[in-house]
Amino acid sequence: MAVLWGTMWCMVALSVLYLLVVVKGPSIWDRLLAINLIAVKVTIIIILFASIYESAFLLDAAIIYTLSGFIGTIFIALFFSKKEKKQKQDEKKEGKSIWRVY
Amino acid sequence: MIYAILVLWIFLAAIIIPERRGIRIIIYFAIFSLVTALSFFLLGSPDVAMAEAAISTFSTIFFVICFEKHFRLKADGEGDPEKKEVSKAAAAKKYVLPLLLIVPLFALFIFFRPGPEVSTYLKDLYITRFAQDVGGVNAVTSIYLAYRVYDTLFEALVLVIAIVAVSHMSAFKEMTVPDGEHSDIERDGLAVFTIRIIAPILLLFGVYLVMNGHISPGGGFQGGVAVAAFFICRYMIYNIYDMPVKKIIRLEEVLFMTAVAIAVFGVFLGAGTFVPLEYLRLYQESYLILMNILIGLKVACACIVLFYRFVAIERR
Amino acid sequence: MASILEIAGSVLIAAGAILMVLGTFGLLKFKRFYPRILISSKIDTVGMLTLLLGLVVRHGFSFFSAKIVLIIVILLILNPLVAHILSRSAYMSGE
Amino acid sequence: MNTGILNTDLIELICILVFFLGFYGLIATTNVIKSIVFLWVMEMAVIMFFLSIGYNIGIVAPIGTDLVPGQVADPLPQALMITTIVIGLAVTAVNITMLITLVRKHKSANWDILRKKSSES
Repeated sequence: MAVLWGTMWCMVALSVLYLLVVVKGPSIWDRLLAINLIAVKVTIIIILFASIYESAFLLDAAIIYTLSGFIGTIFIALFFSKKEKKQKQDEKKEGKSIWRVY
Repeated sequence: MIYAILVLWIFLAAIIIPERRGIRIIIYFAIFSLVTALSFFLLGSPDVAMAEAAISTFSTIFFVICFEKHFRLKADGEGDPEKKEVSKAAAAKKYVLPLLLIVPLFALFIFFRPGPEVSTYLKDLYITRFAQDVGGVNAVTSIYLAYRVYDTLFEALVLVIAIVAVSHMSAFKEMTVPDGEHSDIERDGLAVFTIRIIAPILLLFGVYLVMNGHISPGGGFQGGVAVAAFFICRYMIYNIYDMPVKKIIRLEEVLFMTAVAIAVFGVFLGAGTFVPLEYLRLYQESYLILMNILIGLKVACACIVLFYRFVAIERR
Repeated sequence: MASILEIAGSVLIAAGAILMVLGTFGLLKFKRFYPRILISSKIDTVGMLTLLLGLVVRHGFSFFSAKIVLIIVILLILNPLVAHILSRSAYMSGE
Repeated sequence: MNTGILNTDLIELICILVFFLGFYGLIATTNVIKSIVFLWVMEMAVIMFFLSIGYNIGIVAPIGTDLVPGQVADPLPQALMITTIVIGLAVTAVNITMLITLVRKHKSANWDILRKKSSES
């Protein structure tokens, strides 16, 4: 039991470290990567919690986390790749850097 | 444990306030939804956590589409806007004046918050009696399908009204488009192959949540949103422009009317009054499963229509 | 008192947690995106797999373990997918 | 720490704090999209407040055949909050549609510019 609680606290600490990457990360892709890492950590916390209380039905929440979490990440990635590409083309065309709102 | 997560939660809510760049707001919002769902789970309510985890996907996608639209329109609207220098007095007026309003309100709320004595009469009643009154194992599903079924029905009505409002507020009047933007990973063979494996699992899991709502966490709302998330996967690898949207809206209205009829029928034919005792269990279980399926299909239809509206029509 | 399965499971869980911590150290040490995505696969796949296999060993042959195996399969499919799409989008946008 | 009073109290304070953080963000920002994000934040704080009523360390989900009222979470707020979350999605969708229509018309999502332009026309 102590191992499970210790691993849970370890996961929380790791999430805080990934949050540092989200806040500081130089490019937007580092941030998206850190979102994915935090999602997996949250899933593992839920699984450990269900394991401590010995209840199999709590694992349904973990499954829906894994299944629906990736859709948001992929959507943000697609949107941002298109946007970055367009901005780079515009900068090349005009020969100067455009003011970046995003 | 819960306090560590809640401190993280406060930090994530506070970090959005000074942020000016849209994509970072979306990213912080996504993590905020994740942490919120985790703390719901740790507070002992997996049903709400599942609903939040599934629905935050949809709201994230809506925000992404909103930012994309804003970016494009602004790009061809104003040329290159200069970052305006605001004077110190204007900034102080903008940031300090709300603070002067907020802090007294906050103090009032802290001062007059309800005391620690919480009445547990209703909780004890529901927990001890729901198994024989309604049947089922999941107390939450039993409450929102039997004791509080009219709340649930009005919530379903709100979704219908939301679809009407969305199509009324929009700049476009048409409900369907023949073709539009496709997603980028359609030509990426590896991703298409993998999502083809995942998407049926998602659909199957949504159906499992709906059908098993009365004996495990889940139910109509969560399962319906998971079924609707299947159609996001379909958009990513194929397209959604061949979907019969008008038929889906019609189906949603019919499902809503059926749910209302069954709820009224269930109230007037109350369990145990007319049904013989040996069939009571069967009656209760079939009522729960039927209502879950109806509400799940209804929520799935509503989410699909909203997603179609945003991706196909508002995005043009 | 504790059975041999429980001890083996605990050892596997601790190993998975240690692998994750080491991977996070690497993630914080590298500053560019492509090395980071290389490291992140170690955290997400190797560490996660060891940890969840430890849980399976700990619980023995039961319904709980079957569900964890389902989660392992889903995560094994999904994590490389997300890494692939992220690196592809980064490459296409000229990172 | 197992008295139940202190635990509930602290989570309540945290929820009120986050609610007012969201409220401050809602009225202090110039970006309409950010305002809608903070509307969602406020809603989550309200939901957390309702779910934390009667919270105790070691409480479990109200699922099972033989439940003891002292050891499980309160199921009534949970049943109401599920509907609240779905209503939040509907509210967000309607808000974003209105905003996109406005942005289409005025080419901006700034509160000040939108106010000026809509008072002119």
